[in-house]
Amino acid sequence: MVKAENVRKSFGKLQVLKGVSLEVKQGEVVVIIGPSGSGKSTFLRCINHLESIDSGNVIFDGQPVGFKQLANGKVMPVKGKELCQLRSRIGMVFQRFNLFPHMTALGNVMEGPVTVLGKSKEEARHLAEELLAKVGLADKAESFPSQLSGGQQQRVAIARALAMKPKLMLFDEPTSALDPELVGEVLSVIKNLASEGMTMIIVTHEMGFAREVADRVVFMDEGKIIETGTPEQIFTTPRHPRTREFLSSVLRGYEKVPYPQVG
Amino acid sequence: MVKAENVRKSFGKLQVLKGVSLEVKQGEVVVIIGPSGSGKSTFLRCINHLESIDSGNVIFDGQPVGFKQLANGKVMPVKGKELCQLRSRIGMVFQRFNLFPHMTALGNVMEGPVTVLGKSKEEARHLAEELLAKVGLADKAESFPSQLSGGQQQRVAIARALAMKPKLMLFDEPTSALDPELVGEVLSVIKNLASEGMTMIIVTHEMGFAREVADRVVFMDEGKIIETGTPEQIFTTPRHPRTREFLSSVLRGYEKVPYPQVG
Amino acid sequence: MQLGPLDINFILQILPNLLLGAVMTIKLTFFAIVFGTLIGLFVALAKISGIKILRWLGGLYTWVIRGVPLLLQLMFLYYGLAFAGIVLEEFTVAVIGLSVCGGAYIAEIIRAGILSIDKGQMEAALSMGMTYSQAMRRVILPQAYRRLLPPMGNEFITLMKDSALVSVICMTELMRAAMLLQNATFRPVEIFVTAGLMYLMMTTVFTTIFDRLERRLAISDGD
Amino acid sequence: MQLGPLDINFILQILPNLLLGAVMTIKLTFFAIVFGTLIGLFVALAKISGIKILRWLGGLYTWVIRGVPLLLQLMFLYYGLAFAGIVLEEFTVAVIGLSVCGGAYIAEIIRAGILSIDKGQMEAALSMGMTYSQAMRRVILPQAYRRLLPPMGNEFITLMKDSALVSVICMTELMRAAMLLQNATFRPVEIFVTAGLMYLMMTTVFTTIFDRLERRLAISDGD
Amino acid sequence: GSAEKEKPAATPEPAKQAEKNTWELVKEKGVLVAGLDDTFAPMGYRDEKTNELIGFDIDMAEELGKRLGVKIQWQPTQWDGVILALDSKRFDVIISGMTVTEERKKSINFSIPYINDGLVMVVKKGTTGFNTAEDLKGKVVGTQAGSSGEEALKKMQGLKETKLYKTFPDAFNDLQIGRIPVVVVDAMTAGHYLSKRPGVFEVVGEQLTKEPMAIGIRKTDVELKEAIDKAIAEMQKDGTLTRISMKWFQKDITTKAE
Ligand SMILES: Nc1ncnc2c1ncn2[C@@H]1O[C@H](COP(=O)(O)OP(=O)(O)OP(=O)(O)O)[C@@H](O)[C@H]1O
Ligand SMILES: Nc1ncnc2c1ncn2[C@@H]1O[C@H](COP(=O)(O)OP(=O)(O)OP(=O)(O)O)[C@@H](O)[C@H]1O
Ligand SMILES: [Mg+2]
Ligand SMILES: [Mg+2]
Repeated sequence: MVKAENVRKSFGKLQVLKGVSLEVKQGEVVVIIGPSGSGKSTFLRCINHLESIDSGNVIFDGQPVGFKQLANGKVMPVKGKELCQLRSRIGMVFQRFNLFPHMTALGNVMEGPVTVLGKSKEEARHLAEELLAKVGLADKAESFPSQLSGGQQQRVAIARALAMKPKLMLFDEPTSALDPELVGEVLSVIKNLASEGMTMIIVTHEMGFAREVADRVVFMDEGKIIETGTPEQIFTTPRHPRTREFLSSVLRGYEKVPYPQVG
Repeated sequence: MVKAENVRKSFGKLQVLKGVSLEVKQGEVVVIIGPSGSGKSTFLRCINHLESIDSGNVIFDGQPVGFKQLANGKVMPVKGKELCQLRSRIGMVFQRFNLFPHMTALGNVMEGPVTVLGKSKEEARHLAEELLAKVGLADKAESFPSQLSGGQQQRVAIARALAMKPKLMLFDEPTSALDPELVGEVLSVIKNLASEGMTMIIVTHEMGFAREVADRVVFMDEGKIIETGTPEQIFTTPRHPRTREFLSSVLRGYEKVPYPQVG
Repeated sequence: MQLGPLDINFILQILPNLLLGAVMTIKLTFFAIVFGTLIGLFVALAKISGIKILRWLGGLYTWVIRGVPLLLQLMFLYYGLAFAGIVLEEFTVAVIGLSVCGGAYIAEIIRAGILSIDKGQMEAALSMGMTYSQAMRRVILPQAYRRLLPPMGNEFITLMKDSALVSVICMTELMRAAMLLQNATFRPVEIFVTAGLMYLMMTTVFTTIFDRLERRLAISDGD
Repeated sequence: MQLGPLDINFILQILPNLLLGAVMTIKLTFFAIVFGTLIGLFVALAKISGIKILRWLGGLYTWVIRGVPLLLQLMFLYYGLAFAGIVLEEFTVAVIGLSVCGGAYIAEIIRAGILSIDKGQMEAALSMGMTYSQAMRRVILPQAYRRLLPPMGNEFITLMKDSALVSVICMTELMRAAMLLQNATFRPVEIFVTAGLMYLMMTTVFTTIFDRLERRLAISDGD
Repeated sequence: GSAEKEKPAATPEPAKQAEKNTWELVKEKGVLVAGLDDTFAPMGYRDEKTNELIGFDIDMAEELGKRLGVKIQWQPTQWDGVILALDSKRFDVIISGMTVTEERKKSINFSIPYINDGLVMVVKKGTTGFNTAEDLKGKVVGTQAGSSGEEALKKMQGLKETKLYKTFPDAFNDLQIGRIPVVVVDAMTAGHYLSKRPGVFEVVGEQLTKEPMAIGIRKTDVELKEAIDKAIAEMQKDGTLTRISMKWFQKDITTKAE
């Protein structure tokens, strides 16, 4: 489904991604964990080319994303239309929701199908209502984002991404801007998606959730993938000392305040 | 020390204080509790005339504050100079600290003595350093508020109020804008003040703290004082049903997350 | 009829002429607003675009226009261009001058408005597959719009008042109508007081409309 | 010597006259800034004061001044007042006109700056026993100051450019110096280009100074 | 005044001499565009009620147009920049009570004069001490920027200051206010404003100059000048000019045929 090969990315002098390679299969749920500043968000943003990459390849659904590396090692940009077309098949959910504040919940969800896919308003409305119902917000269709709680906003954001019928969903810490009591409702929506077979890459600090939903857990640190494995393996018998160190520091917090039960 | 007699105050049509009377003796610590919107803050602000009162009397140290009621029931304003002089002897600490962001911690504490009391910079600096040390911030004298944590800012605010050598201190929810782990350091400073015999009126939602520090607890609701008593009496055997209701709703939260141990 | 130092009959006599001038003032202001806003929008987009030369050109434009008095710009357009063989009509010069000048200020207003929109909005729009221009039209500009209203209202009033300057290129708007009348009648007091009141009325009507618009938008937006 | 359409020798010939005009422009701008800021400060304080009549007067002032073109105001001050028996010198009229006009805009800027300061700051200052004016001087204005810098910088540049309008009352500043030269020599191109560049230089120097000031303040403030 | 040496004005090369000359073009269109200062009463100004252009020049040009077989189209212009505007072809001729001066002759051509006028001194009624040009010395003297008055004053020595106004009414206003003691203006303009505020001003002393007024024409438009000269000469002979003069000035101040 998506394949990153030796992706490198610098901001000025700071190299944030130092050659990241990752392949995600159809239907697979990959959770990326790692300390702050390790490049998790940047990597996610490279996958749908919100950031351009300096070298390497990102292949989505057989097509290069944003830039393709030529035989001579040079990279060439992929053109605008093509890029938009690609992006429309990758859903992304941001930490800070980024709902469009001047549209209702329904308007937010309809926006992509109408503007990008050129669907009729009628059709888009049907789809949007369906999706809002699916994330449990059928009754909030006419509310503006400012009238919704954080958890509700994030669920609208998920519905908005799903409205494009994406083949891959990217989640960047979808619950870290939420009050603790609102985390559960969002995680439960994501868990349902996983159970329906959606391919997903999720960056999260919710270790309990990672354990429960991930097919594979990837630990990143300082711009590199340090270790990959099943949740059991990573959480119970991490091989790399840095992974152990990270997990022990995170889980200490985790044991004290368990993540809210979902589903 | 301070005596409020039948204080009434309206904002437009909304009567916020419906005849509040309270006397606080020298060295006494009075804690005011009550639901949101019950007029606690407004009452506190009436005491140093940040709000004018519609009728009634506030007497501080034998002098009327802001307005005095004449024999015929009319109220007359107390003049500017006199008012400032009065206010300078009442320290107030706000929920949102309200430090002066363009001055260092030291500058904040020196400001009152220099500008209001006309002390020399030299003298004010000595006093300020002493007070910062007392609230545990001797090393932060040269920091600007934006460089301090919330708890540190609140302690500077307390030092700033103390620098005026007030006879009465008013605290309006001094910890409610703080992250939970920072609450303790501020409460411990207030407890020390209490043990030194400072007269104080404290509005707070920290019931554990109220219990520990108060000589007398006042329960306000809908602009009236409903019940007054020792902490033991109020917290264990509240007489009024509204007090019971309020405490039971608050203490449910309180028992789950105990207020941080201080001292 | 006399009102203080003002002869009301005389005022009634000159009113038609002044009104004619006021109509021209409104016409000029209208065109200046329309074209100025268009120019401003494009220049603002140029200044935040990824293309260096566009950014540079936009910067040059706003720098020069905002650094030189409008009076001088009008002179340049009227005489300078004519010498270069481009002879423009007064009305054209007036509209171009006011629009180009207004455009520079409006560009800065729009740019600030766009930049004030959270970066995440653009990212969310792009990640849905929108093109840059779709994202601008559907997501960024509608949000910027409301924040733009107050400074735009001010700028429009400035344009209305600046239109008085085109009297130097012999456009007979309100200001020049007043001057012509004073030439013919030699009675400055009534003329200038009336003209001043007319300006005040026009700018006040404008302000009121903008205030209303702002309030209406505030309500329709759900917060 | 020829540079495109520009005759450099001729430019050198007219430069002294233009420079004289520019000096007058700077002088006018300087006075307008000083008095305009003073007026603006007092009017702003009046408009936020508790005294109704002061608020009303302040409102009237900003409404009228911002609603009427400066050109008209200058005419009024120069001829209108004189007919009422108050005969003022050109320079005085120019300075008063520019200050009074600038003052109205500066008042709005200062008022917005003061209102943008958290209400808690005033309360904290008052609760310490400061008087209202002490609180303003020690707490509110120093904080408003930094936020005022960018709009004030813009306003000052506007004043510099508006000083071109005093040419209607026969003050020979840069704009009128250019017009007079043009009248004497009939060579607009060199004259207006040179004058334009001089304005651009002056406004740019101004902008630069303000940018520096802003950055210096940002550093010295600990955040 | 400025001291720099006057150079001949930078008259732009006409697009191509081989093309039709201005007179041919004017005939072809049937329209002669005339620039005027529409604040210059009583030569050409706007009626305060109808806003129509009226004045001596308007009537005279109407007759001129008839004789040339063209319509006159008026183009108001700022007097400060009138020669500039003519040179930049904003209009074909200047018909605006333009005084023939040596300075102007350097830049443009003039038709044969149609009015004899001259500069006079105007003061507030009752002011004494202005009899000859000598009396202007040491005084602040007002006139309109770009007027023949300015040119004449430039040549005089010893003035305290020449104050240049955008329009003559401004200068007269200042005279009444008392900011300046004297305004130098041509006799017939003076006549107009004196009649508008009777009893406030008076013309004093000797006429300073004899100044013929003529139509301003670009130096290159020789054919146009010929045609206009011929028409003016006709109007001199058949009394048309005299008639118009009587209407506007109640006396005949027109030039006579040679
Ligand atoms: N646009 C940018 N310009 C400059 N530096 C950036 C930019 N975006 C990210 N960085 C830097 O790149 C590094 C990696 O950032 P990234 O956001 O990918 O980390 P992360 O793993 O997502 O961290 P977190 O868990 O805090 O979100 C950080 O040091 C960050 O400061
Ligand atoms: N300046 C004001 N103008 C209008 N209404 C006000 C004002 N200040 C307070 N109120 C209203 O007065 C009532 C009491 O407010 P107050 O702040 O005293 O309550 P409180 O007991 O301190 O509540 P909380 O625990 O939320 O701080 C509230 O309904 C509030 O909305
Ligand atoms: Mg991140
Ligand atoms: Mg409160």
